[in-house]
Amino acid sequence: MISIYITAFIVGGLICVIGQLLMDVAKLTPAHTLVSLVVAGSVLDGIGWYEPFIDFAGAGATIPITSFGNALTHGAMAEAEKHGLIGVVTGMFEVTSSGISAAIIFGLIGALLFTSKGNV
Amino acid sequence: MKKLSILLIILGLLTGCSEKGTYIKNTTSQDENSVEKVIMNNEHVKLAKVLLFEDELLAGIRVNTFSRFQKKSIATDIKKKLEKEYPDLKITVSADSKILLETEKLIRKKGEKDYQKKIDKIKSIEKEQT
Amino acid sequence: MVKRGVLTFHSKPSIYATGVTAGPLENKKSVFAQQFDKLYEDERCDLPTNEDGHKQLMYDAVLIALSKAKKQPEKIDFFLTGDLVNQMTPSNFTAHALAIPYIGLFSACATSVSSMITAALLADAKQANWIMAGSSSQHNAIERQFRYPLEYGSQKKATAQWTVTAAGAVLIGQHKQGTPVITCATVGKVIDMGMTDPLNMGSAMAPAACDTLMNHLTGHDRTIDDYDTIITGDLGSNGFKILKALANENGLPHTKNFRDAGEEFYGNDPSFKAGASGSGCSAAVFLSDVYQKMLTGEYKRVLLLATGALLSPLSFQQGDTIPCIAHAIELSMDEVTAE
Amino acid sequence: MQQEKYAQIEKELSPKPPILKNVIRAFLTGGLICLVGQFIALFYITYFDFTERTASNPTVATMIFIAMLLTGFGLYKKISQFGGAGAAVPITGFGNAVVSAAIEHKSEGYVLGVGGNMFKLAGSVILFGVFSAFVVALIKTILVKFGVVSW
Repeated sequence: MISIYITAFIVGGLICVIGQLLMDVAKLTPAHTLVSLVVAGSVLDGIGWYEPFIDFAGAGATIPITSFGNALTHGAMAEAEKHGLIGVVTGMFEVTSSGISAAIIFGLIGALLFTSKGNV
Repeated sequence: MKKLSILLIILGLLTGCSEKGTYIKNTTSQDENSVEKVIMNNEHVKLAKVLLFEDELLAGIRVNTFSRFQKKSIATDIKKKLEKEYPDLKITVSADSKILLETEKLIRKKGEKDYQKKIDKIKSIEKEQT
Repeated sequence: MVKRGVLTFHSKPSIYATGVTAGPLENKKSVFAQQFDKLYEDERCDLPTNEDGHKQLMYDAVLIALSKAKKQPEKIDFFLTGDLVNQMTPSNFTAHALAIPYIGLFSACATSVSSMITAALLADAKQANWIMAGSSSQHNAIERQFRYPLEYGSQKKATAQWTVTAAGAVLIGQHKQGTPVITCATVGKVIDMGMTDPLNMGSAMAPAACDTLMNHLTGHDRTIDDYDTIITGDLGSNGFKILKALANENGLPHTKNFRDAGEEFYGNDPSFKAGASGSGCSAAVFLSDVYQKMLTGEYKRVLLLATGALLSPLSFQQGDTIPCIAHAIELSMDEVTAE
Repeated sequence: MQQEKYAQIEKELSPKPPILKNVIRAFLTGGLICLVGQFIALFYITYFDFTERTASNPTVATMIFIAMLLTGFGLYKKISQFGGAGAAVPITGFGNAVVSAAIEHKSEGYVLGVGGNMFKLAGSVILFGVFSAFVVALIKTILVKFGVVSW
């Protein structure tokens, strides 16, 4: 039970280290880095590695942005499994991620509540 | 850095106290020995809580840290073996900590009232997983 | 022979007054805060939007310069200014509020000097008696346009610079004894050394600064020892270091009288990384610190060398390099000659 | 002067990013954010009817809520300055990108400003997340059809 916290910390930290290396060594912009990680999460789910990875690391695998690609791919593949090729197309309209909905809702609430400040 | 090391020490201490083994509560006339045998034979399992009630067998298991990668197949494997041992029982095995937690709660519960309802609920939660 | 880009103002137009305004962060962190004329408590000058605050900053700087010279806006013939916001709306709205004949100028952060050069030309050609020049920038408005939303977390590199909230206005008129006068100037060429990192503008601008400096020295037959200081606009600590290296490479004997307004602006506070930038940075420092030092006699002759990175978020995203420009203007303190 | 020669001079003089320091900070920040996420997941598992897997949805939503508060109070940019990718890669960084853009463009109104610009930073993540999900699912379906792999 406790070990899940250690694996979450270490795995989550390591995914961020990959992101930092993409920015500092590969000289990618933050946007390119995040997109690369999302695509990586999607591909990893396609070959069936991401789910066991979540079982191992818990939030260490679901909190980094890679899980976003995983969630979307997982939804699309579940539909494809049920309905075949046409399921890939129809499934695309059903997949979503709680991250997007939450970001939209809280983005609007944030805009209502706050004003940006130009401090250091 | 200092905060982190304190955190790691606390986590390390907590890890040392976590429980191990197989706990079985049997409210039926079934023989529970082979349950323990099946579960303990699996080297990946660290902790298991099992409840036998009427025609239900509910098992929540926890696997070793690095076995978590295969925890779903470990649970399926144990389920298959138990099904062979107890062909007339409805068997639910899960490596999800929620199932372990709920099974444990049921085991601790005094009366056998609502058992069936609770077991059905746990089974439905378990099914929700994709 | 006319040398390209090299200007001499034979009538020596004078600087009559300056006005400098700055925001609350500059009040707290800038080493020049005491020398500014007006400091705001609120980063938007108590107005609803950043752009409104930007306009107010410029407007107040102009009014301060006018009041110091005891002039009304109706007496001013031309208003020459610019900023970094799209289509320079803060400058346009200021010009509307002042109702002075207006030409908007864009040389990015070099607008402070390019507007003074244009003003000096108008005065020298006897086409105007009073010209108001200057430039401004407001941190929030510029950051959101060129980079990210203010609250977005992006790790700033050591070469990144901080756009200042400041405006500088300068009143230029016909020659008057005992004032700082504009003697000559050099208009720079656009230099592009293939730099592409918008978070490292100092190293993109340094070659432009060096090019204009060399053209100025040869074009006007000057040496760097003719100046009490040669002050660049907003190269930042990194760009300034590169400029000094380039100056050595070009055979200049030393760089001990070089200054950089951007590097000095926040007193090398590490949270501002390489220092300050923005068209308000050079204007604020040139028209407060340098101008006041000329009045007190500490500086007799200075060279203001403002640099600008002529990029837009669009050009950067389309993969273009960062073209840069630098303009130089020479000011000298006119001694009162007893006749 | 030649561009190549200048590029060399520039590279020599400009400060290099402190990669080791940045990596350590990214590890600590990212790890800590995930640890907080794990605690929130534990909360949902213990007190609500969520399993380890289904708890990830409310956990992600809660993390974005926290990111909204930190963004609004001006703290997230400080965390990012320290943690770099450690603050950008977790879902809270995604939340920060959306919320900061929404706050920033409030001045243009809720429809044109907030609505039109909310995803100007995070939109590419959604685009490529959805598109790669489509491509991966398509490839996998075709491979299954031809019997190369199974679900």
